[in-house]
Amino acid sequence: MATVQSDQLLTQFQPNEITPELARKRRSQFRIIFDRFTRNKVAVAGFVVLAVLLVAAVFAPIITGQTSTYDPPNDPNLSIALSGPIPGHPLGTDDLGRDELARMLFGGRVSLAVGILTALLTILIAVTVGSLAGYYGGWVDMVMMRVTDAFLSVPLLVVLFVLARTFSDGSVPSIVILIAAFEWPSVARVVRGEFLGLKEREFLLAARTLGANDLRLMVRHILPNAAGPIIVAATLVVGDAIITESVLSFFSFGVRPPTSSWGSMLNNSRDFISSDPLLLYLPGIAILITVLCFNLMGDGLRDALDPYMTER
Amino acid sequence: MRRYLIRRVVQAVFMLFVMSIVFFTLLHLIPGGPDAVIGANNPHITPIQRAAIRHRFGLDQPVPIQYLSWLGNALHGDFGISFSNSLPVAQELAARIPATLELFLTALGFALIMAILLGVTAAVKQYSITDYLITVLSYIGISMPVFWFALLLQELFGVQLGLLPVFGRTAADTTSFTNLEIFEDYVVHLILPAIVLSLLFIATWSRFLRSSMLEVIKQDYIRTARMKGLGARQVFFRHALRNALIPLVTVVAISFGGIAGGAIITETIFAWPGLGRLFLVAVNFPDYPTLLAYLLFGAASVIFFNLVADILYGVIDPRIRYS
Amino acid sequence: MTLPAATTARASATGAHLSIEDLVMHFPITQGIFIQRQIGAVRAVDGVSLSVKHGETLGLVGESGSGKSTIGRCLVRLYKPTSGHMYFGDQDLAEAEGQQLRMVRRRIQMVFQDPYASLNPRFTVGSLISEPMAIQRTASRAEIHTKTEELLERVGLNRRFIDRYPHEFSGGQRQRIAIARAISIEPEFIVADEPVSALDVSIRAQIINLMQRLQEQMGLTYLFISHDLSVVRHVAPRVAVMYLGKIMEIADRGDIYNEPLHPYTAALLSAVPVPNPRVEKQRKRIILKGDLPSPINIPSGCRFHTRCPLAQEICRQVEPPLEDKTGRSHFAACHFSDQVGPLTRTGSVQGLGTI
Amino acid sequence: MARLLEVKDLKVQFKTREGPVHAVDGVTFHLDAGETLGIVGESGSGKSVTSLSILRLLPMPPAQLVNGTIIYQDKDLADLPESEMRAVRGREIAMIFQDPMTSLNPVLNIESQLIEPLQLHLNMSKNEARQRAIELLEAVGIPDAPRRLRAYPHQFSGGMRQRVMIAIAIAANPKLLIADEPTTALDVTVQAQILELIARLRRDLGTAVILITHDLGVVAGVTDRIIVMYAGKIAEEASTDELFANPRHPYTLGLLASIPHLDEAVTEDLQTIPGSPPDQLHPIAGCPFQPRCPFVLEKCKTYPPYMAVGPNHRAACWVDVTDPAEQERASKRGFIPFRQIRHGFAGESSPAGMSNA
Repeated sequence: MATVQSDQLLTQFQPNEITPELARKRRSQFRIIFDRFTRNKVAVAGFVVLAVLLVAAVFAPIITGQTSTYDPPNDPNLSIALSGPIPGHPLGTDDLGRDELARMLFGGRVSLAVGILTALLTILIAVTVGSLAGYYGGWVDMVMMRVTDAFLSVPLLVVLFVLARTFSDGSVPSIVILIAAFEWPSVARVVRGEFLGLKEREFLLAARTLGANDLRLMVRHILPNAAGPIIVAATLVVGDAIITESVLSFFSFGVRPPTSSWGSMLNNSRDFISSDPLLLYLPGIAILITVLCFNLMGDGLRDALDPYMTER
Repeated sequence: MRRYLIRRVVQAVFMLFVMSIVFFTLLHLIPGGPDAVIGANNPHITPIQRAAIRHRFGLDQPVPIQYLSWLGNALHGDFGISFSNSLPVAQELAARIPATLELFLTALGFALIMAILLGVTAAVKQYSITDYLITVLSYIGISMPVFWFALLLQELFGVQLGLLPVFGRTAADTTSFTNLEIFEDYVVHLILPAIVLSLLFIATWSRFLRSSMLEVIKQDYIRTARMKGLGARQVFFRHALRNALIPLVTVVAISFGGIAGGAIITETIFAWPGLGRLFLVAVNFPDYPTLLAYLLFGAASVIFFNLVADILYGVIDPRIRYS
Repeated sequence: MTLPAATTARASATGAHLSIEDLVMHFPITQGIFIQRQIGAVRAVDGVSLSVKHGETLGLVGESGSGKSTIGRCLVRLYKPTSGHMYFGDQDLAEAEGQQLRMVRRRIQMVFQDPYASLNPRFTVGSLISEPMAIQRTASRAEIHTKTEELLERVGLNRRFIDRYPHEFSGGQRQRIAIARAISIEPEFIVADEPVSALDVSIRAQIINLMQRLQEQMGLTYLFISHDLSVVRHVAPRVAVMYLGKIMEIADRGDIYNEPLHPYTAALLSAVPVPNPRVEKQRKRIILKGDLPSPINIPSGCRFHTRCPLAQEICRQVEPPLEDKTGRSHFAACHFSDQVGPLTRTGSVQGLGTI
Repeated sequence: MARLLEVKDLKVQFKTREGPVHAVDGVTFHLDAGETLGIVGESGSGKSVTSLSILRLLPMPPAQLVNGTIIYQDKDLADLPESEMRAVRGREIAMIFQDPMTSLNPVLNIESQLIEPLQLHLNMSKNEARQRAIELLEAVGIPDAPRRLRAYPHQFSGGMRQRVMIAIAIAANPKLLIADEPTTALDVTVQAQILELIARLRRDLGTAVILITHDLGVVAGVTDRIIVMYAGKIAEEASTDELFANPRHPYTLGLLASIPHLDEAVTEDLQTIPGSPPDQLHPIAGCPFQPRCPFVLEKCKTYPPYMAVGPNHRAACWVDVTDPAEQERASKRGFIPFRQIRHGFAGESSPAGMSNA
């Protein structure tokens, strides 16, 4: 008697129970993240500025009519050196009379390339090391973390200078490899921490009791939940790498002429601070804005990618 | 706690030992290593002279033997002779340490005071204009290339306004100065480099403290403190700040470890006669014995201050102290 | 380590579906500079034997730190036991590896405590429920969708919810999703680890009823782990009480609740508040002194003696065996089980200071 | 008895991005000196928010006291200046919280946390306070008090920490002790110890107590009067005996029927309350319980007034649930007439220690 009634109750009430979230239109995972990201106006602004900078950097050869990958037009004209803004050269010219706008665009191309490529390489190494160490624990973790510790014990700038002086040929890939070699350990620690935490979560235990193998657990279950911190770390690495590259270039250990980055342009313009301060301001502001935007975007992503969706 | 301490110290020493092998091997095996440098600036060098120099620096031995003899000497405080000026490396480094320490300690002390002030203010006045202003400034501080900031300050305060000296640790000639004037001279020379060096620390630490403070304020024990009837000041400084400072202390300690790399940029731009400049000269030469010593000094300071951070954490946090 | 004759509990287990024998789960505590060596162990499960009959529910009761959840996790092999056997049919779960283990997991499933934590927030409801079928390949791709919709309705959810994410559901609905996932590959045995503890009071009955209905329909066997004695009494005809990694008492529901033969069971029962002021005002409580000892450092003799109101010298020295005290499969591990009845009637309130 | 506390039409909201969450929505109740009041409700019913707003301990923002008065003796706590409020906290009204693991400051030892209210409110010297602190620890049943005074919270078990918390709360002899789910995080045997302690302190000190819990069993033994909250509102209020003997709100009825009772015979099935507790971001117009209620009527779309349904018994429901005709109507929606637990209970099946011997 009682059983019948409550069974009846189950079918009568439950299927129609709609929580407010269920009442809404269905949104995809991407849409939810997008909506949350766009709520952070500052982060969106950062993203927009970065998009503009990226487009400008990508189309730099078309804008300036140059075909080389990284090298700016090299058309010295000493008669208009250090001119300041003049017709045809909206940002003026450098000490050799080359168009500053073109040099800024190509410099940005190099700086952004170094930043983004370094971040990609860093993430690749860090996710591999961090996920294996965090997931398997034990001696795998022990060995990998000791290696990470060793890298973290290195005085960063000192080693970079020494290695840049000896190993690097001043090309973009060599700089990328060099910086990534010392950026990955801290990110690997973040990834490891995420994996360590997530592998004890109940949903992972649940998946394990279903018979899911290690690969499935790591790739399908943990990684998507750890994506937030990893992506955020990546955006921070971009900023870090851009600054590090500029430091290397400023001390002449970075990219070598004719390739130039914002950092090496600053090195170049030091001596003209009084005669044409624009040459010093422009690359510095460009670095500042780019790194700032990456940091702002990273903060926005941090909130948007929170997997537990504590607030809608 | 004692067992833990011993374990950490043993680990640290071992790590330093590994670092020394890595660095030594790296510097001796690279193309353009010590061997190639000899006589690089002297095209007229004879093979006999060359062999003599190699012998003098021990470069005619196999690398492992070289390492062992270097290690033996290093343990006695002898890091070899500089390639550039033939002076003992240890002596060169020691001579430069006071200048770097002076700059570093001033900058870190200043940064700590500023970071606590700014971080706490921002947290107390969360979402106020002051908070936004501090947040914006710390973002800019984090995103700014330090050397560029240094150049701007030099230009503004040194060249345009002529307020502060932009090069060196003291005036060129201080013989006629009174004691007070000497002190003043030190101070004005310190201001710009210290501000530049502290910028990044202030920005990161204040942001760190702000978020750790906001995290602490949400905790149940803060509600307990308010429940007792304590005033806002006591709740904040007695109950919240103590908890928020614990993680900052370790962050600060770790920052000390970055002394070797951190000083390079500032010292170079402000012509500060410290370790960083010595290093830059050595890299450009390249002066391998000095580089090796400097790399190890850098690694040692990172490792040492990480150790200090761990120990401090245990000392400050009773949860760790008693377990 | 020697274990008392707890194995006698097995004697009654004729037609047992699951039979655990001398299960031990110790988590090592290690220390060392370069090489980790073991300096001790958390003795979470310290020699447990029990059995569950086909189609029945065994309730496993205990406070936090008693090891009840560890047993559950050993059964689904989230942990590999330190020693002992877990016979499931003719298969020893403690030994199963690789392909064997995968096959076993098709037959034993688990429902976790917290439906907010046990569902991957990045998965849709459909992919959550169908994951076991995909992994175990019990259904073709085409069948999976239809089966998932059927499962949703079977646990009382609308089939239209298949593409939604867990965060859109209430706690009770999420636990239904978790149950749908557990039954999707038609297991024989379900380990339910505190399945209603994290739910709102008004929701619990829904989930309990659902689980009981599914048991009838599918012939499921449950190990129902809970700290809530009222709930366990409702769902489980046979109940085991754990304390510090060991079973203190195991008996049929009527026996264990009406005539507990272990002072710990009696104390637990007397501590449960009852929603009836008349009963509450007349009740005699057995207030235990002190706290649960650490599972790293388990007391000698009877592990309950440090808190037991009946403890004598012998309890400090001799560990009492888990033995049938009445001839009706009422097992208790106590030297003085005959004194538990009087204790229950008088209660005991430990002396406390006054203001 | 003297009126100690009178809460009138209290409304508390939390500002969120998507609009206000109506956490407490027009709550009115009172408390006499020395009385013990139970507030029962599920998560989100507003019981904890109510208690925290009495001492104004909610974080504001996002919380906001929208309306209502909280008269304590002759002061309205709702708009008392913060400085005067501090003199109430700890001195007049004290509170203990759910999670003893997080409610004590981890970096301060027990002594410094325990002597704070003594120095602050009773102007004791450090030495006097220390002496008193030892007495307090002994009073709450912490052995070896002088030594334990120096210890830090993490060196105590959960039950011991809750004892310390209670010692802190009663340090300045408050007239009202609010206990917000004080045993929810504890094991059942420790829960019994703590409830015993609260009951004893109340007897010895004559303190009024508000006991907040989701567990009907916890309030049954120790309270004089009970308020049942649902969706930020009071559903029913009655003396403890009356509430359990004669529940008049369908929610109370459902709650009592849906939990297994240790003192009753085991039944086949539990009666369920369908659906889930509501989301206070999107409150339902009218009675919040209507989507789950078997007695629901058309007029439930307007919120029912509190109706006196007996001496000291109020319920917010349009329906007389004791009316057999209404029960008959409700049974079509799955309602099972409430089990007659009040008229004695089957002695045979009632567990040990629970029969009226």
